[in-house]
Amino acid sequence: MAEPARRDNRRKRKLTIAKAISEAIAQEMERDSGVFVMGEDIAKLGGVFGNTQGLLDKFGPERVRDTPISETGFISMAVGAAAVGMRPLVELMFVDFFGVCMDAIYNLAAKQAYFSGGHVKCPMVLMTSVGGGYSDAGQHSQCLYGTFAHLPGMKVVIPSNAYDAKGLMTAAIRDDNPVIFMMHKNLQGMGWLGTAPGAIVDVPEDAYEVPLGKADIARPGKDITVVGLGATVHQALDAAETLAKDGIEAEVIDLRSLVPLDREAVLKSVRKTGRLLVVDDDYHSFGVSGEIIATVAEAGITLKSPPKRLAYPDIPIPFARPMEQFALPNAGKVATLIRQMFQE
Amino acid sequence: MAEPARRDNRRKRKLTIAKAISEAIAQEMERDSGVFVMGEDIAKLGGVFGNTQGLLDKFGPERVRDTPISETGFISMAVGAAAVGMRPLVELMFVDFFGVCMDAIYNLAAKQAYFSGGHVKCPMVLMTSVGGGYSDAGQHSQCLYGTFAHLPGMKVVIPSNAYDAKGLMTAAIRDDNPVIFMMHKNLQGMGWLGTAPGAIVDVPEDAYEVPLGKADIARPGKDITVVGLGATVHQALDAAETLAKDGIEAEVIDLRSLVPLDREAVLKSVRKTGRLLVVDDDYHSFGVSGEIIATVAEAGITLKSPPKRLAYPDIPIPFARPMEQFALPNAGKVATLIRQMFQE
Amino acid sequence: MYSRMVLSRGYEERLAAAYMEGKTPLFNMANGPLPGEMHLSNGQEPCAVGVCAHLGADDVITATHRPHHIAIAKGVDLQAMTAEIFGKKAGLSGGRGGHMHIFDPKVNFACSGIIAQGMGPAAGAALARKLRGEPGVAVAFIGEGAANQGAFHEVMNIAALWKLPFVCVIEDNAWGVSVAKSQSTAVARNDVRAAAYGIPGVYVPGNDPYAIYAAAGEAIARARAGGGPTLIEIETWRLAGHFMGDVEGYRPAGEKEALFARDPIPAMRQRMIAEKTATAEDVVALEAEAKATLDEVFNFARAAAEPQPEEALEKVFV
Amino acid sequence: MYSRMVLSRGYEERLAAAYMEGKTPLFNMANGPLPGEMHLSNGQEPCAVGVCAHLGADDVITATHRPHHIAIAKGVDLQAMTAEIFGKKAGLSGGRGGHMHIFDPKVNFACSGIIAQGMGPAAGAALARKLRGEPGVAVAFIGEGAANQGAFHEVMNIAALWKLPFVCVIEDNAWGVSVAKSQSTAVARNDVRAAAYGIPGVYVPGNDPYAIYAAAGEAIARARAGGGPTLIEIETWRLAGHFMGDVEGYRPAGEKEALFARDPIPAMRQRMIAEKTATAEDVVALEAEAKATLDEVFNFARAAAEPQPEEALEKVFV
Ligand SMILES: Cc1ncc(C[n+]2csc(CCOP(=O)(O)OP(=O)(O)O)c2C)c(N)n1
Ligand SMILES: Cc1ncc(C[n+]2csc(CCOP(=O)(O)OP(=O)(O)O)c2C)c(N)n1
Ligand SMILES: [Mg+2]
Ligand SMILES: [Mg+2]
Repeated sequence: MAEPARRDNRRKRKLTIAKAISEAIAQEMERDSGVFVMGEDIAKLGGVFGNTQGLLDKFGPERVRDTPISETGFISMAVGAAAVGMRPLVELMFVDFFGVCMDAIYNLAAKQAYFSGGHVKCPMVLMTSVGGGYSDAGQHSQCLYGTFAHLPGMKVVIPSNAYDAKGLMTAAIRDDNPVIFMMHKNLQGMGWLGTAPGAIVDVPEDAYEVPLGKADIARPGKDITVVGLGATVHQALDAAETLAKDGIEAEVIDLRSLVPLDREAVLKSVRKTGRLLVVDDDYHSFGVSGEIIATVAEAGITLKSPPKRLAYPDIPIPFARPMEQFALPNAGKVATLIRQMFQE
Repeated sequence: MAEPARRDNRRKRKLTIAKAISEAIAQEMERDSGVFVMGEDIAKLGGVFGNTQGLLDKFGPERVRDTPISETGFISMAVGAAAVGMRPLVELMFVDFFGVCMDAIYNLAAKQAYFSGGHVKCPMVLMTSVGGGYSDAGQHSQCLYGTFAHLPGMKVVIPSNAYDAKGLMTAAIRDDNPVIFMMHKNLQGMGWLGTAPGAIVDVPEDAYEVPLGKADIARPGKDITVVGLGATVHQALDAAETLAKDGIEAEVIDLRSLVPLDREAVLKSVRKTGRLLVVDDDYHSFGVSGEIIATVAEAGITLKSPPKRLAYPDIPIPFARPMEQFALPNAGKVATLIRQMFQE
Repeated sequence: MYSRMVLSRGYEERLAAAYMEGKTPLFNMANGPLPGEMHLSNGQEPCAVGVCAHLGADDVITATHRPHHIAIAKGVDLQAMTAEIFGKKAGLSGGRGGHMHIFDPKVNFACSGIIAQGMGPAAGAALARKLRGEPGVAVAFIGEGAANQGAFHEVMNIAALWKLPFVCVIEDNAWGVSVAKSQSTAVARNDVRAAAYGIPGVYVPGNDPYAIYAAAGEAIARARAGGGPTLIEIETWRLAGHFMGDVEGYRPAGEKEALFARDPIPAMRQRMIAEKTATAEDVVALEAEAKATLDEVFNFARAAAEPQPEEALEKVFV
Repeated sequence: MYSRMVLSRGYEERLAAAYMEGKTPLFNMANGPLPGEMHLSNGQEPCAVGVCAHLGADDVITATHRPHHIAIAKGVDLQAMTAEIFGKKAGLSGGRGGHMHIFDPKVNFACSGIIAQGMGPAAGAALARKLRGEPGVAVAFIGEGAANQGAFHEVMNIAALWKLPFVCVIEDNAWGVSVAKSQSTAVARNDVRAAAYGIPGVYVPGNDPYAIYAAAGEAIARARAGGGPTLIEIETWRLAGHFMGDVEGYRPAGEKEALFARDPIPAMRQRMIAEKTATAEDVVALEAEAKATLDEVFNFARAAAEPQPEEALEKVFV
């Protein structure tokens, strides 16, 4: 199914990412009886971050299953169910908890197709929440994009707005491969957490797919390429707005997925602008920001100034607000850094 | 303690990495009664990769403890023991098993110091084996360097030879921080696995430290910087040998540790040579190779040709020899790639 | 025990009030002097005091995301802990940890935000004591939901195998966030799981500080004597939501009212007076003392300085 | 059952011989037609045949790093499996998996190299059968060492809670590599751990195919009838080293000789003949048939083509 009409041509109905996701899941559950959902607090509560709201009432407790706090257990069970033809969705409440169940994800789900020579598939979606900024400290605020994207066999998707979220989720559920679907808490649209306004956008009611692996030019520009994902897309857009007043036209690229990674979109943009800044709220080293910069360097594109990154420093995430805010990227820091790049 | 005499000045006594490690541990166990060892098959068997050979006989079953197959259990116990002043070493038999116990490593051990404001330390060494090349397939052959180096709070050490192994291990045990000590199976010196001859070198009998975080210039050269770690150092050295006959003098840098990362050593070398190749048998994307290239790109060094990397492709590790060997880096591929870079 | 229970209850009442500052009319977890998640333990005080009454500073405790009552019962420095929860430089960790990461090495207390994560560190501390030939036991507190996490099983087995001076205390408040125990646990009571490790298992019903004190005393004495671990499950009541902001739509109607009617603090007060282990005046005096302590503690925490932003970069390595 | 046991034993004898090609005089695991680790199951055949005799192709099995006997009992395509172990293109996975990653979806067989990893996939398949209202049970085979891994506990609890058509079979061969059961497990027998999940637990001593058949039959019937999971532990014997190349210095003197004296295959042969369920001629015929099958299988696998190197890049995503 092709990507539907352009954004400006959408039926007007603003949704949060949480609502968009639960709608996508509900539509796929209606369409395919093999789709079912498991996770902690996803049934009666509708998910701590609202991704499964309303599903229990619609589909009942057989297909919408609250689980014990046994992530290895229910995720590896999802792999087994997928192996015999089901299409499970599972929720890992916070990505920070991956450490108790990573084997089921990276060694089991991600390798089932390969180990079986393609004869046993793993059409599973693992939803998880990422990101901080609201003082939830070091075991509840991480992004860990690089951790998942580094390991082969799973697709890694990070939506930045509700339109993409619905279309990417629909594509993810229909994909025959395991997909890690990472939703940023700053964008989710839960009442009890702040939400970047740009994440709440018009969303078509009918099911549609946004293809996995195609980056989005969130804002076109000619002077510098700013690559972001999830929450940092909005920081980049806000900074671009500010900089436009100074005559700097930033092109903002929303990666939308890390696996597959749309390297071409980045290269094409940087070839045009001659400048690159990567904004990432995951840890600085050995992650997304390094990979994007390396991709451009390998391509041998001559840049007008050295590429830069604004990423989360290599420190655990501190609780106290002044420390956490100091460590996080934001629009102001993006703008400042870009101005510096134009002075170099 | 300073690094002792230069290599050529060492007392002549060639050891394998396995022997060098077990000697380092034994010396520290003698020196400090707080040092003890836990892991699967590390006592009676002396470790599947020989790191703890002889320790049970010398120190008895209280301080050299075979554990159940409960990695989360014994690694998190080590953290608790470290918190009250012990200096545990634990062994994760293959790094591929990190998925069953990563929480204890990255969320517990690595963050104990930070969460406690530095008041509770975690002087723990986690030894593990990495790498393939002998057809052990996709759950027993991974390197996962990037996975560990990406997450803050733990040092990550990868020795390429027995001299470094002993000195780095001594430093790791004495360090007040958690250290992940990754030993490559191709270098370990076990009779039942092939070993790169360059890994077996002279090792002083007395205890000494090789500081964590200082890269080594394994071979000086002026024409290109080749960055490797663990097994790929030897591939780079072999390639450099070949290329020297063609008049290309490669400088080979052995990173020795990823955290701390000696970016300065890399930059200094690349400033001199103007060319960069990274050789890594960990997965290609979002890992070590990208980080090194990005570091050089950010520094704005003008290169004579675009930087390159030779890394393990983003695929699970296949069993069959032709497929695995196709995917792995080796000296021949390094030499070919370097020749290409000189033709660009 | 009673005074610690009262102190803990009063402590959380003030914390709850401070937490809501800046969060009304619109509740946004990021706002106010106490941002982030806040898990209260009111109703669960008997578990903490009944166990900790048997422990000294050298004994080790690991607690959970719901740590205040246990920290207070263990004697954690209340000023420094409160400053930590307020994210101040004078906090136990200089504001790096917050309410889920309370570390006070002086009294060997730690907690964490990952379910069942404290099992290993407690057992490891017990192993350390054993290796060094030191006295001292270690107690891991977990919730009933945590007993279904792999770490619980692995550590129980090792602790039993090595006969460590270790006790696992399960606070069964019947809920893991919105999931009832019957929806998460294949057995009605986790004490039966002791059989899987060949160790004693005890179930303490009724959220009763006296019964908890007795059961914990036996287990801790056994651990001290080299008799190995015990698994204790305590019936207790979560009077609050899972965290502040939880609207608790999942609770059956009337459940909370019934629990409040059985609040263990008034119950203990009555019993003490009935059994004449304390007079009404004693109780009033205790309560006044708690209030004075809390005044001091909260004044300190509020007045304390914020950390410098750049301090975020320190203490990653030591 | 006997014929599968004989087939499995003969299969591994040939595998072992092929494995040693190119590995003498110096044993290097990387060499020969069968590189990598090789875990043999000789001695454990009764567990496989006793359980699988109750299963059809729709029933699901997950096995471990020591999978051959179970694969053979489950009816995995022997040619394609052997080609896989030889790393050939005609292998079940085109040579990508090797001996620890045998997948044959036609008979719903899978295995893996991570301890206890198969628990979840088997229970998940059981859940799928239940959700779809299909018949079919799922059996996870694990070693006694694996019963101390967190995944074991988590999956047992969920399977019991949801009353899944699931059976966990523990092959207790007394060793996890070099670590004896008594050094790894706080209880003498893992069947007692069934109490932790409120399900039946059964221990089958003696490595006896008849007793295993009976116990498994009951458990599988219960699972099929909606009665939920069973935990079965079977006493069995690892006649080989942990993997080929293991010198087994950790075994007490005489242990292996004693085990070989109780080899279950001659024992079953004797019993069949004694009980007149087979004649000596039947047995000879069975053995000849096994030999003929194996000739064909190994000839096929050896003659099969190697994969193209670039095929390594395929099937990461499907
Ligand atoms: C490994 C892990 N999974 C999930 C969570 C999210 N979580 C936090 S508290 C909680 C419920 C815990 O229930 P219980 O153990 O009974 O403790 P209680 O909250 O009742 O004190 C959950 C699921 C977590 N912190 N860690
Ligand atoms: C999570 C994990 N830890 C450790 C290992 C290494 N390992 C492979 S087999 C084995 C022993 C397994 O013992 P058991 O479960 O009894 O099975 P057996 O080998 O006796 O068949 C170990 C420790 C592994 N593969 N996975
Ligand atoms: Mg609870
Ligand atoms: Mg075994």
